[in-house]
Amino acid sequence: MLTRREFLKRAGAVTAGATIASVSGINIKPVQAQVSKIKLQVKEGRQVPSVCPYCSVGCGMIITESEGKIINIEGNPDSPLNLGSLCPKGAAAFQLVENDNRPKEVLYRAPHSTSWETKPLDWAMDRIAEKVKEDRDNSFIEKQDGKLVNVNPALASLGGSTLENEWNYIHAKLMRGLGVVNVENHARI
Amino acid sequence: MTQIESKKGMFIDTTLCHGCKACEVACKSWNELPANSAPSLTGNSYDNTGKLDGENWRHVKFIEDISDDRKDSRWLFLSDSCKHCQLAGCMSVCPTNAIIRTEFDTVYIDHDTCIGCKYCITGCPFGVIEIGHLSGTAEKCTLCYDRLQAGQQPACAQACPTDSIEFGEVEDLVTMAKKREQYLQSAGYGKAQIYGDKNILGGLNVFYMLEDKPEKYGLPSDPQMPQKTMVGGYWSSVFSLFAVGLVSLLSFRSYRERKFKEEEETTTGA
Amino acid sequence: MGSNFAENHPVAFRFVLRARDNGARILHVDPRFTRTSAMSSDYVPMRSGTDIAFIGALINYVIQNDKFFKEYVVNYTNAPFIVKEEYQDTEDLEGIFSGFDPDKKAYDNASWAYEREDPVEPEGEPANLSERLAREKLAGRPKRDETLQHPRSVFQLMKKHYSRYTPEMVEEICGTSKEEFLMVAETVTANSNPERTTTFCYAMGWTQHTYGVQTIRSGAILQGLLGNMGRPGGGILALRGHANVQGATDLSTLWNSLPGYLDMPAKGAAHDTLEDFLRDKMRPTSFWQNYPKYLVSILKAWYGDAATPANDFAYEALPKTLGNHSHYKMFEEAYNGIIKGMMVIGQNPAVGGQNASFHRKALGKLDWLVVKDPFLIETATFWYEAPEVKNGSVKAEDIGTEVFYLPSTVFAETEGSFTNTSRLLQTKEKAADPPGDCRSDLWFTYELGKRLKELYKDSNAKRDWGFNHLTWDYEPDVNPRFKIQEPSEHKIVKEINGYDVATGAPVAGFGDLQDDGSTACGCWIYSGVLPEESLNRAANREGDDYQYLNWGFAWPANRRNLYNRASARPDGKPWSERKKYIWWDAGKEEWTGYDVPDFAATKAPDTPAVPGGVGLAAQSGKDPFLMNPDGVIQLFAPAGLADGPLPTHYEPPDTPVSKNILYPEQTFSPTAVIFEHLPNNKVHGANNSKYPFVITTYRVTEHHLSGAMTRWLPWLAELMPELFLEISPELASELGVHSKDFVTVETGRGKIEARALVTKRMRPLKVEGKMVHTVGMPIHWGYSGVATGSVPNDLSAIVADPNVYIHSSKAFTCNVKKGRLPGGVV
Amino acid sequence: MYNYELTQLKSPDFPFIIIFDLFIGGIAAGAFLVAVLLLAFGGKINKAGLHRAYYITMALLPVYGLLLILKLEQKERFVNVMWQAREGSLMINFQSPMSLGAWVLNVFIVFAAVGFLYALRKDGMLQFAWAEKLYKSAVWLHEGPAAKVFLSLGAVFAGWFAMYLGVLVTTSHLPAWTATPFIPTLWAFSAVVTGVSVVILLLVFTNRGSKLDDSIHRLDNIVKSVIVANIAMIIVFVLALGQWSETVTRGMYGALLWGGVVGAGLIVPLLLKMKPKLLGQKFTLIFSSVLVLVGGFILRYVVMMGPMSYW
Repeated sequence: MLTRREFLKRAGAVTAGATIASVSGINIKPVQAQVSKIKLQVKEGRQVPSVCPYCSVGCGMIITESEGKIINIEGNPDSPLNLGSLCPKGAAAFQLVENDNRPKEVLYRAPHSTSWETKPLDWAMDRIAEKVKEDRDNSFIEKQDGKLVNVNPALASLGGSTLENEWNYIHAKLMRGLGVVNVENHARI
Repeated sequence: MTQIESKKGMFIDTTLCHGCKACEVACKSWNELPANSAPSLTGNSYDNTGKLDGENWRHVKFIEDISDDRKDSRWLFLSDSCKHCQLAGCMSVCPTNAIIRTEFDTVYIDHDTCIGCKYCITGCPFGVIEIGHLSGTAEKCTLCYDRLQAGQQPACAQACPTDSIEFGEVEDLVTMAKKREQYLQSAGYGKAQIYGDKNILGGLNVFYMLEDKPEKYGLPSDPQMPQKTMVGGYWSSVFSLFAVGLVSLLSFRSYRERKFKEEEETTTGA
Repeated sequence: MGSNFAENHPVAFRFVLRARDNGARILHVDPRFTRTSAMSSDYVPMRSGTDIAFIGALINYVIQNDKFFKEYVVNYTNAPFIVKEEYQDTEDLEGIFSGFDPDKKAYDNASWAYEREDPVEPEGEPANLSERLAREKLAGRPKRDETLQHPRSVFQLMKKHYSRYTPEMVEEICGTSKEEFLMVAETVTANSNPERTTTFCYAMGWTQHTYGVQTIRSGAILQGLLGNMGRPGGGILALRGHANVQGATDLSTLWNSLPGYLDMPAKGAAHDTLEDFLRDKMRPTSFWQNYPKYLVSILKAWYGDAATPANDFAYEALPKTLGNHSHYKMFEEAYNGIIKGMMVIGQNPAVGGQNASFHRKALGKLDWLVVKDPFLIETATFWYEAPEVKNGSVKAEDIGTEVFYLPSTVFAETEGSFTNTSRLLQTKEKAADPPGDCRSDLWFTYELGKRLKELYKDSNAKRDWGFNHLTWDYEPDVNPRFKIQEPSEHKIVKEINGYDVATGAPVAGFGDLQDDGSTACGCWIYSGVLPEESLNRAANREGDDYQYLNWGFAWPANRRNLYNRASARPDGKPWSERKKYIWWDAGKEEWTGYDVPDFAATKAPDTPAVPGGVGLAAQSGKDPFLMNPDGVIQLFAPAGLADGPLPTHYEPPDTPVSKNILYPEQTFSPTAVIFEHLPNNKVHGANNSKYPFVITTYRVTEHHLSGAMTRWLPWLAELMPELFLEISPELASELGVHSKDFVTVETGRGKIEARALVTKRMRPLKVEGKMVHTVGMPIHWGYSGVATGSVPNDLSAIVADPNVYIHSSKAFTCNVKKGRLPGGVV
Repeated sequence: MYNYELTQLKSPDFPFIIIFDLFIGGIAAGAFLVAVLLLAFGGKINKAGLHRAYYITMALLPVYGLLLILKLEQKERFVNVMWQAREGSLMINFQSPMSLGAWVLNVFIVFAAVGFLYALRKDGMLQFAWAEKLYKSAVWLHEGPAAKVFLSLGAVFAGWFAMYLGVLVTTSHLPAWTATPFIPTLWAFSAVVTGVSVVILLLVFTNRGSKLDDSIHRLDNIVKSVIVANIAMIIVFVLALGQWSETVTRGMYGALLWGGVVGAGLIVPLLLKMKPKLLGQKFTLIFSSVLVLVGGFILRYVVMMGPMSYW
């Protein structure tokens, strides 16, 4: 499974064609009949099997990575689900990876502010953990109507249908562990 | 002298195409073609690409063929791109021989030679070529010449979910298409027809199975080489130059006779 | 039917086209002529929201013309079962079933039960907890009448229930002409017999209604009558939308279920102790009899050594649901300030949720919000880019929510596995490190858990006991190739697969799980994915030609076609040579075939059901549907459904017709959940002259749901750049609109603008004597990203189905006018 | 409902420079052609001043070449038209009018240079000693025994050059251009008319002591007859276009074609030339020639831009 040219083929074209007629100075053969050959550069890389993140058909994909950068994404011909083909979304998956619309830092918006600020990742994680603990401690319900319920009503979690099984499992486990009952994902909207 | 090693081509069966545009995106993804920076709705069904040009080397056409009472409603799709013709109009008019016949019998624009004279744009009977904004040279589908050299099939043929775009040796594809045509005609696609066999520009290496006549898809039923009126042009102009030469000489000479007469009258009259 | 296969699952559609070219008939029944209709053999129009009327008429046609698969129906469905006297049908009570409580708007299903023989006492001592509880709940075998003549047999009840669903009624309700309906009926029945099978492919077209679950059940009933269930080329195919919606439902980031479709304990029910809970959930005569084994295994997996028989395996640490916490209830509680903080990971409710403007109001009421997504989606930017902020009606300064936006990786930068729509687990590997501060969601949850463990480590309050004893060790196995390490996928998959507590060795399958705490297993249906320490079957990648059994792992136990025992006759021989799939090999005394048999491997077809037996013993060798009580298809569902044992046609909450022709008193589904008290969430009711046109929302191939993963990609944004409204030329001429003109679409909930796309693919339908126009609009647009536009989901109301609270966005009404919104969507 | 054009034809969007290109090329070719023909077959007439036409051609050809290069997208690669780097051979493609035209241009430049040297010698200007042999050979070619052969060859190449610009446009798929074979003829007639008018202007301004009146009147006579041919040709061209005539006769283009080209550019100068007394001999000549030039330019504009902007 070969992949992305190293550089646009305009720069990479190495001319190697030669026709006998040209040696005599003027190439008088009609253009249609001439055959020429131009060697183009094609870049190879490590091939990583993957699965398409879009719909639920689960098309097999081959991601080609070279020097730590993803350089091409195509269908996986061995996958019996798609036999190497993809739909437009799958075929555009490369732009899901290489896209300058992708923010690279953590953004934070203070209450009532009108603009983002960038913040370090660890700061955000610590603050989120504190907020979770603070809300949980303030509004935890141990008993309701005389029944033991152990519910933390203050936290809600949304999301999951686009994420891996491993995340769904440990996230559901963490939420239940914290007593969160408001856990939902796309399955029902 | 480089020989044609194998005649590669594509057979595009529009009865299997459901207009998903995976081919368009796969082509852009492999060839690193930029997207239209300010796209807008064209209002023509689900086709918002509009036409083939420097950045869109593949364009899926949407043709809504529905009667007013909706009794017979059809939605035809066609994934259009360069046909890699045997008699290539673009190759014939290219003044720098930048458009070459490759060893896979495909038509390829050599971007280091092309001077951007835009002459091949009108040379192509299907309107497939246009100047690429990025490269400043003529651009069109290359049948993934670099992938062919690496022994792969073109990106669009690989991406097509329903194998509507079938890549392979042209002869095998033609036999396959003939078989498919018989099946379709027997299975209720009365007007199914192959478009691009020998009698169209010597045979198109990328040929189609249409569900109706070519005009319905905006394809010329009898495309010609651009040189069809060139000879006429030469003859008419040779004739005209001859006429101009004659006219100017005659008028030149008649002026002289009149001049002599006047001189005689003046000399005799004086 | 109820789906758009070619547009939303284009790659899988290859096999539909291959079938078509092998002579199969493809019928597309849909309100719109879509790319699927273009490729189908026949297209049949219908009014959006009337699926149950259409399928009910098919059921009626099958029964009246005696075209059902008699041997299949008698043996494999509960048609012969006899229902108690107290049961009264909608035909008797003008549109409602017996047991309806008007003010609670809910049913008490006591009157729907079977008439049962008296129970038989099982001998011997119960071997384990599961058996003991099962014996307590054991009731007698349901009475049957194999001749299907008994007036209270399920078959006769159905015959009466659907008697008025005639082709003429279909023409009246659905707007489909009689000939078109009869063509569909004949095609379906002609292709449903031992030699040939028919399959139904459905998606949101069936589910997104206030009677969504019942629509699917109507399909199941029809397929049961036609004998297509469990057979190759038959059954019902759910075309699910997301890459891992199946996995998310299985491993359950859903409010009401624990992993493996076990239920969450609820405050309202008798779930105080573990035993109470297990007794309530026990289904003695079905595979669910093993329920206790799977629940105890989860508790052992979650709480490890702290879960002992003494403390009910830490059952009390589990939170109990206080009521309904589905998506809309969650946003209602957020709006009312009960929920302080919300974590939105990989979802986009600000434009994806129904009545999206309400969602944005609710988000504005939160204390803090975490949004984790590869792009700056609308849910993160609602406070400064939402239309209401742009046109000044809401000021950013007034929104007090503290918003954290954490950039996340995309699929290629993490490993893990997805479960596709046919339950197939496939792993994917990490290709490269994510840029900058982007981290995977796995990393986020694991790090958050570690930090919280740190914060709670020295608290010994009773409420924190559960969390402190949660097992939380997924340290990364360092992969030198990458700089950023991910929590160990192997450790998580091992916990999901389950392991023997003593030895720590992974279990081979859910058959080995015990309810005495000796095994731990995160999700029993996935058990078997990691039979040995080093063999992750989800990573298998050898395809073969037919059922590709060693490509990935399909839960349960790699069975590709569920209930495939039904693909063989009661005596074990295949129904026909052509549709051979699973059969009884008398020589080897076991079931064999092209797939993993969905049956006890060595249970001969003629083994009788053990009288007084529990679990699978209570089912005979010819009962293929293991998970159902008595092992047969539930044509009539005595329990488990909130809106009636048999699907009944009701009109959607917004409907152009004046009344429900079948049941004039019950125009709308009596148990539909209408959120009246939410701000501007009014339904239009019947024949509302202000909103004369039917509108349906849907998806196109080029975009993916709320567009969060496609509208930021230039290659896809240019394919479908702007929001459009598909209008028929007839309606367009009435409104004086041409293609590409701007139109405003208005409902009681919101007003948006879109460009008109005039097409003959949309057609007015004659319903109730008048022409009703249908318009359609894709839902992918929002106010952020490369391709922006109005938010279509601002138009729909939050009304939900009583079973799973799915909304109704496939059929509501609106008004369309020429021209733009006053401010225009900037 | 919008549907796809019959053949989704593309207008090449040649840049606006091509109009100047065609116009200047036409003049250079027309002037040279007529001058050469008259010198060769003019008989005993007074050929004073005719050699001055060579100055025009020699002045305009480099401008034409420059414009030819400017209208390319890859300007620095114009040499590819003659030399093929990839194949390492001379580039000639008989089927491509532009490739053929490039070689015709080269040959035409040689003829123009020879003519130019001859004209310098006749006017005694720039007589460099070292170039003495060159001047002698130029004179020999013009007045020696082979003069007729050399001059007629020059005429052929000049005619071919004027014509190739038209054939270039005819060998395409833009319906209006390829529907008729008459565009090369249009260009040729217009080339002669504009070329000769420029020669007339040059002679009028350098006519001291009315030595050149005779030549001027003869050239004026040629212009009159070719104008008639030009008008006829335009009418034939538009009729032959048939359904595609709309591309050149719609809206502004129609006004420019009939009003600008035929009217102001051809008929008015013809009438003025018929009645020189009306505005005075000298002024009529100058004014009518300028009108002809303007008409020629507008003709190029209409026939090129009309069809291209039709889609």
